[in-house]
Amino acid sequence: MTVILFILGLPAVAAILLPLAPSHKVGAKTNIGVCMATFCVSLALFFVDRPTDLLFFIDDFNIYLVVLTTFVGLTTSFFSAGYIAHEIEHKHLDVRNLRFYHAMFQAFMFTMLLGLVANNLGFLWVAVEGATLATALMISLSRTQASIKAAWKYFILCGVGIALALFGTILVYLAAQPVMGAGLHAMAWSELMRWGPQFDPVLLDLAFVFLLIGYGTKAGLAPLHAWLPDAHGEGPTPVSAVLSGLLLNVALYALLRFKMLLVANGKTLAPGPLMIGMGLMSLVLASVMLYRRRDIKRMFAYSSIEHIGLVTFAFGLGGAMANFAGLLHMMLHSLTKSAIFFIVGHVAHVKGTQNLADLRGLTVSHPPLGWTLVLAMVAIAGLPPLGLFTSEFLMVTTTVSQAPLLAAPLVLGLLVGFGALALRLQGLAFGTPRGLVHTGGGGSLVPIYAHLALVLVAGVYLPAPLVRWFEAVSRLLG
Amino acid sequence: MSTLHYDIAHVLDGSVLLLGFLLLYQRRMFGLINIFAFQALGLALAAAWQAHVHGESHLYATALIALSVKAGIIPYALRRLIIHFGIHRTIDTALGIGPSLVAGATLVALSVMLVLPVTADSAALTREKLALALSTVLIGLLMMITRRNAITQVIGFMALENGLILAAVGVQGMPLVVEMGIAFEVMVAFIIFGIFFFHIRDRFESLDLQYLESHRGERR
Amino acid sequence: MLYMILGTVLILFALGGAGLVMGQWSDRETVEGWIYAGSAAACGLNAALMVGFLVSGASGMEAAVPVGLPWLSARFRLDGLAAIFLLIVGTGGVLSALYGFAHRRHTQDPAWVAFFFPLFLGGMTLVPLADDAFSFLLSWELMSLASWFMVLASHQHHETRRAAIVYLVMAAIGTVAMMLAFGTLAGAAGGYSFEAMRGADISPWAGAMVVLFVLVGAGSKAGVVPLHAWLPLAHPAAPTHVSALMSGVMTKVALYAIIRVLFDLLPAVGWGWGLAMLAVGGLTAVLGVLYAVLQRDIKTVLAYSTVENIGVILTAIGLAVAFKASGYAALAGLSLVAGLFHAINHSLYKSLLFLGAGAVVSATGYRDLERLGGVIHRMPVTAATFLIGSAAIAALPPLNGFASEWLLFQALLNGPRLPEWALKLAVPVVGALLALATALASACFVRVFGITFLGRPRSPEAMMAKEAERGILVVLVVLAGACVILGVAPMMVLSIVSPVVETLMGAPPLADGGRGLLWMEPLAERDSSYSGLILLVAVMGMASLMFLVRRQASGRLSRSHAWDCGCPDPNPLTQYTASSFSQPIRRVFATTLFRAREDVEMPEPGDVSPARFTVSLYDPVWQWFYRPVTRVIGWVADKSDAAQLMSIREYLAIMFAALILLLTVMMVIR
Amino acid sequence: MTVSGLLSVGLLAQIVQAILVLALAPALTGLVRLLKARLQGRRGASLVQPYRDLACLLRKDVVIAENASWLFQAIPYIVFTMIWFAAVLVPTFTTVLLLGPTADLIALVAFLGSVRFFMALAGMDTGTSFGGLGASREVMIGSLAEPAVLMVIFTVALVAHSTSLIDVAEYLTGTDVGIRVSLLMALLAMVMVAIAENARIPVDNPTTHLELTMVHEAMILEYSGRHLALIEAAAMVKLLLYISLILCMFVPFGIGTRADGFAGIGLGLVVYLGKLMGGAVILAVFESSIAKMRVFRVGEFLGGALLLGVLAMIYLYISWAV
Repeated sequence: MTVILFILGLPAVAAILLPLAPSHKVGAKTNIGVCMATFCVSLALFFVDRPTDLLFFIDDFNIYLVVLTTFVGLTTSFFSAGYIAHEIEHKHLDVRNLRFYHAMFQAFMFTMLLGLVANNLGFLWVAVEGATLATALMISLSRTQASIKAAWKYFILCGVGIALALFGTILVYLAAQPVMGAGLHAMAWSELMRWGPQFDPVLLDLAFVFLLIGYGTKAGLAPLHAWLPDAHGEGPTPVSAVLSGLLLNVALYALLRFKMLLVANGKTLAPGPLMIGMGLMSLVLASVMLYRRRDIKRMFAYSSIEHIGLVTFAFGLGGAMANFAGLLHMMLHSLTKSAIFFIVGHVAHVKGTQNLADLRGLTVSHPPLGWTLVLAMVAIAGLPPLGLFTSEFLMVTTTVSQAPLLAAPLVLGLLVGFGALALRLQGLAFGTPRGLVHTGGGGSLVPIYAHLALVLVAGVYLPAPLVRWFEAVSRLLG
Repeated sequence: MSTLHYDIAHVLDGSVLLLGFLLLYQRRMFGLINIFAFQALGLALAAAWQAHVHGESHLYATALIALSVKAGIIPYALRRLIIHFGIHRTIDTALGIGPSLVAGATLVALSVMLVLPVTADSAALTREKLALALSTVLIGLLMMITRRNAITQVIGFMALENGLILAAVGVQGMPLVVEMGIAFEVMVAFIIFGIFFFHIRDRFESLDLQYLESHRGERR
Repeated sequence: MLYMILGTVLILFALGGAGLVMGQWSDRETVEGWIYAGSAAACGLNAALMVGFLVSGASGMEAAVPVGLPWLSARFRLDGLAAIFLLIVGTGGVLSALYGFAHRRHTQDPAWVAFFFPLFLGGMTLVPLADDAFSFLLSWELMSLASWFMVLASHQHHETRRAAIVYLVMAAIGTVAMMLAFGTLAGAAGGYSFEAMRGADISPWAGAMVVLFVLVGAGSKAGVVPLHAWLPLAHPAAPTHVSALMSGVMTKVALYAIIRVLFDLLPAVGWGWGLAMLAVGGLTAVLGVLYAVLQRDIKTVLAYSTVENIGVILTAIGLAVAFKASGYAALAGLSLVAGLFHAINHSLYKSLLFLGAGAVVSATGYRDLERLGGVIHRMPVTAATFLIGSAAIAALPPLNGFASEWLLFQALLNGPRLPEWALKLAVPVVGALLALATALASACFVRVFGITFLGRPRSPEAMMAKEAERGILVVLVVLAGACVILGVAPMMVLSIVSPVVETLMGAPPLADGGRGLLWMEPLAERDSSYSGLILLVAVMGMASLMFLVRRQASGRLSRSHAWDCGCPDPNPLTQYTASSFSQPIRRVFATTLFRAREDVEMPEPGDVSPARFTVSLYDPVWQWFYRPVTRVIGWVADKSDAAQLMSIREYLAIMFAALILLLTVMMVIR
Repeated sequence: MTVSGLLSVGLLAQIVQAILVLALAPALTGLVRLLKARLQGRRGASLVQPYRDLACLLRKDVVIAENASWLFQAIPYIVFTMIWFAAVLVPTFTTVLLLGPTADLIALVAFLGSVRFFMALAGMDTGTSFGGLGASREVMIGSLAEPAVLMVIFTVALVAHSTSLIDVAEYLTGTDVGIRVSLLMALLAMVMVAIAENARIPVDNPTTHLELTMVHEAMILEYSGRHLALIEAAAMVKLLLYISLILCMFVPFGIGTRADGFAGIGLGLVVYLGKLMGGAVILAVFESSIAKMRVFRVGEFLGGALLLGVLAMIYLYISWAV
């Protein structure tokens, strides 16, 4: 339990103290330090007994997500330090607005981790809501009209979504209370799963619809995704990285917890078709939307929608293979996509633009950066030997054997999206360089390599403990 | 639970829904704010009654918050906003009053149909109460999308929230009701601050207009 | 042995990686030298091992490497079929690598080509070895990916990028189709190992889907019409030695996938698929060569000719399917032997032709036939080897191209035994198509060789061309020699191919007439036979007789202006051009099929500006197949773009609508 | 006959045939010319004239174009050898031929294809416009003629159950074949191809040098002396070869088979000479009574032949389950 307290406490305390930092440099360093500490503490989870009480718990599902979250948080804090310094240097950001940036970053980390380790429906909800507040502030950091507009849109849409999720949460409690009696334990995952089979299936169904719409909005599932491209496109790049890399995951995590409950109950309507429907819709829509993008960050935002759709589809399909694929894809997507946003940040700095039309021939003008981008885009396009290939392979093969008709839209979406990405990849990385070339800027590519190395390793080799966790969770996900 | 207790609770809940309908019916801004205040009052009473009957003292806090914040501070703040910014005092509808009411009634019917299969005894909340809360939530959402003004949308959002709280207090012994209520109020406060800071006069999207033109080339 | 091959693959991958690292410090020539030499050594070792394996007739060997999918691990298996294709990969690999080695000083390609080259080879080596769907597709896609990077070598050109994107997307489509095929085979339980698939109980409907998916997936990689569109774009765009590998080897690896699934993994394939493959194969052969004969770019001609040969091989495979489905195991084996033999042959002469063309291109700087000519004087060895390659691909005896086509025709002539009327009738038509394709291929390579090497130079660069580096010449001579040897002694190959096919089909495909390696005599009950060696000896003998006569004749020889009906023109532009050469064929075949149009722009009398002659072709495959798809996607993308420009209220309305919809659905279901 | 006896007879017959085709070919050409001249009301040159022409050409010096390559000089030998070899393979008066199993009908067609391949290259080597013109037309003709001839061969081979020339000839002399519609179609197709392949009217005119219409002559325009002699001789052998091929496939009657013994083989020789003369007469009459067609009509002409070939093969299935 101490471990959890540290994991949650470190960012919480930092969030309170960071506004007091004398300068943004000190703030950035503290930020890195805290993230590092959190990451190290989270690693301890592998070695200690898994703590469980009515408020917090660690199980097969959230253990790796916690570590993943702290890891991405750490790399992002590294990246963000260089990024913010560059932005200030080039007067894109106002130092006054930055006072709360690092604090908000830590607050965001806190809410993410809280959502993951919470053994309580209410905490989970509060965490996701808190994340909305924290990220909304970070998105509007540059105080341009566009960024404020994006933050506003994000805030309103997610606010409504979160409200619906709350209703769903109340309905779940409503179903649990007659069976389990009143009290905190009737909101604890670990308890709910045990009593699940006795709940009123109608209430659970009703709840799941609200939760799907609510957390689905947060996860960026079509047609509830409208906030996502704007928020990714207009916010500072580190924020885009954590939005895609962490927030979407946590929202999906929440949804999956509820799905487990429905599966445990066994008498509800199957939640699968709903998730399949929304997943496919996200996949196809986002794939199509990829084609006409002119802003690199918005393009990758749509790619995030595509991948979240894919993951949702896999979980909706169910079965050991598909669930395994979904879990793997979820993890690898967050690593890859955050790496991509780091690269995009560097690219935007050296080229001074995010406009796709002005970004050409990066492998020629900036070889290391350009080739890193190629590698990352190859990864996100699902090509081997990088890990996303494994998960997409499992998804496609399982779909065609379990539900051949669904394979058609799945494959269509994948290929259409692939086409768009490939087109952009060639445009970005190859050809004759175009536009301004700023020298310097950027900063270290190490965080990116760390992410991509993990994705690469996962493509050829998955460690046994991870597989065990995945398989355990797969069983619960039905 | 005696019938009297139940009837009173039912009447209070029903009044929240009824006031929700009245929100849809309103054409004038100040009238809307007043009705919302009344709805919040109804919610506060319902929470208090629940607290009284079941002896769940934390629900008094919920009632107090509803009373002070939603029936008091927020209506006041909204009135000041309207006066301060000279916001239009008539409501701009995307869907006419009549059709909105019909849609609202349909939503109520849908809610009733949805909760019918719930086994009556198994739920901690009666089916009627659940239907009321569900209807209130849906009507709040309906309000948000059929009214164009920023203020009306905030009110719609809060009406939605009233439905949520109504459900939450109705369930026996739901933990964290207060905490979640507070978390919600923070969000509402943010929205109102947002309107205030960003000078959103009439509509949520009034920020858009110049911005869309220069939107990173995404618009052609 | 299997581990040794896996080791060489590892070495190949390591070479790529090491090259990447070394490239930072060492000079390019050295690094590339090591990479190419290493690749050549690895591939050479593989090829030698495979020859040993095939000749010794060793049984299959398996290995599982604990990578890849955790519960499956990467499985590899070496059997005869894999060995045949590994032999193709190894041979093609070692020669292309040697070309790359010899050419490294003059290369203008970006450095990354050398880094992806061994990866490409490694991927191609792994595909035939893979014994489970995952490692198969991983290697498969690795092969596509690495070659895609190399296609992008001259990425500054817009056409190259277009070629590369078409290639990558088609490769993705192919991979996904293969995934679907393997997914269907594996079943819901995830039996991804080939062993599990062999034993799987699969419904006829699912089996049919598998065949369809494999034909689409591997067919697109092999370049089967109408999925060939990427091939003539991508193969020429890559550097020469990569083009040779892509055309000569990678397409064969794709065919391996078809053979593996159709004859090994699937228990039975209906005769209807045989019919379909016969039809598609025949069409591919004819269309491919017709395209080829109309092209101006020498490498594009070669790429289209690959399409033709793939069509021929696919026909053989289709025939094998038809025979097998009708219970004629031996005839099915004969067809498959013919197909495999042709695949081996094509890999040899297509590599030879691509490398020869590459030598010409790097000596002159032109890929356009209209700028070449007369190169035979400056590059005699290249010309001679290219001539042998051309003759081989035109199926002239006694070269290897003829031997395999002869075998295929022998198999085709047994078509009447097939019980189904559709097949009975299809076989002569397909035979006619193949014959037409062969004849057109001959025309095509007369044109390529004639325009490139013969006549007078059409550009100063062609006049000043220098013979290729010695290393390249060695490669060319080796390949040309192989073409001759395999043509003269085809049984050398057939005797190792036929046991492999026998294990697949369960009956010996070749009746051994007791005449040993000298004779090809496919069927015991028919007396058709062919002996390249005796034929060669006889022709040689007669030729030497003729020299006796020649000694009686006047031996004087003098040179003068060409006679040309008395009106010679010193300007080389008055020669027949590549376009005018193909005019009769264009008029006869392409007028309706490709809507070929010739526009002549004549200046007014007195006007001294040149007349212009333009030929426009219209590609029905692009027009009816690809353009509609891209257009639809573009249209949908445009339309759906509006979805991101709505107001917040409208987005909320969508959310609301989604909620109400889901609730209503729930209500209805309950 | 014993195996060794068969071998020695086969060798002997083979040598006889090799010499025979060489000896007869100019005479055949001369005969056709003579007959045509007579039909046109001229006296015409004697039968020996082609021999004289060849001898004359052999004695002359060779002049070649400045930029002609080694290939240009090699091609006459290649072409002549190949044609000669092909002619040696076709059973003319006997089926007891040593080289019989070495190559079958398909190989024969491929040989003729090789000849075309190299002739066309020769046309292109000097870099003149006429050479290219001839080559380009030649490959177009070939691209249709070759599949047509293959179809004919397939038809015959399906009837005879073999692609081996010897088997075909022996099978078709048997009595159980009868007259078949498909064989008639195949014969017609074969004749059409033979006309085109030998540069006869109406496809080409062996005597003209009119630029717009010539095909074969355009390719060999630059040859002189012994080279030209070889090519001319090759053309003559080719005519003989085609007529022999048609005879062997469609009217093999009287050919000496292994069962007939020496007397039969001797008789076969006489019959063969008779048939050859008949072929020459038909050819001369046909050529005299028809006009040359435009070059681009040749496509349709040969396309027709190809179609006939395919129809012959399909008709075979319908009339008789093979």
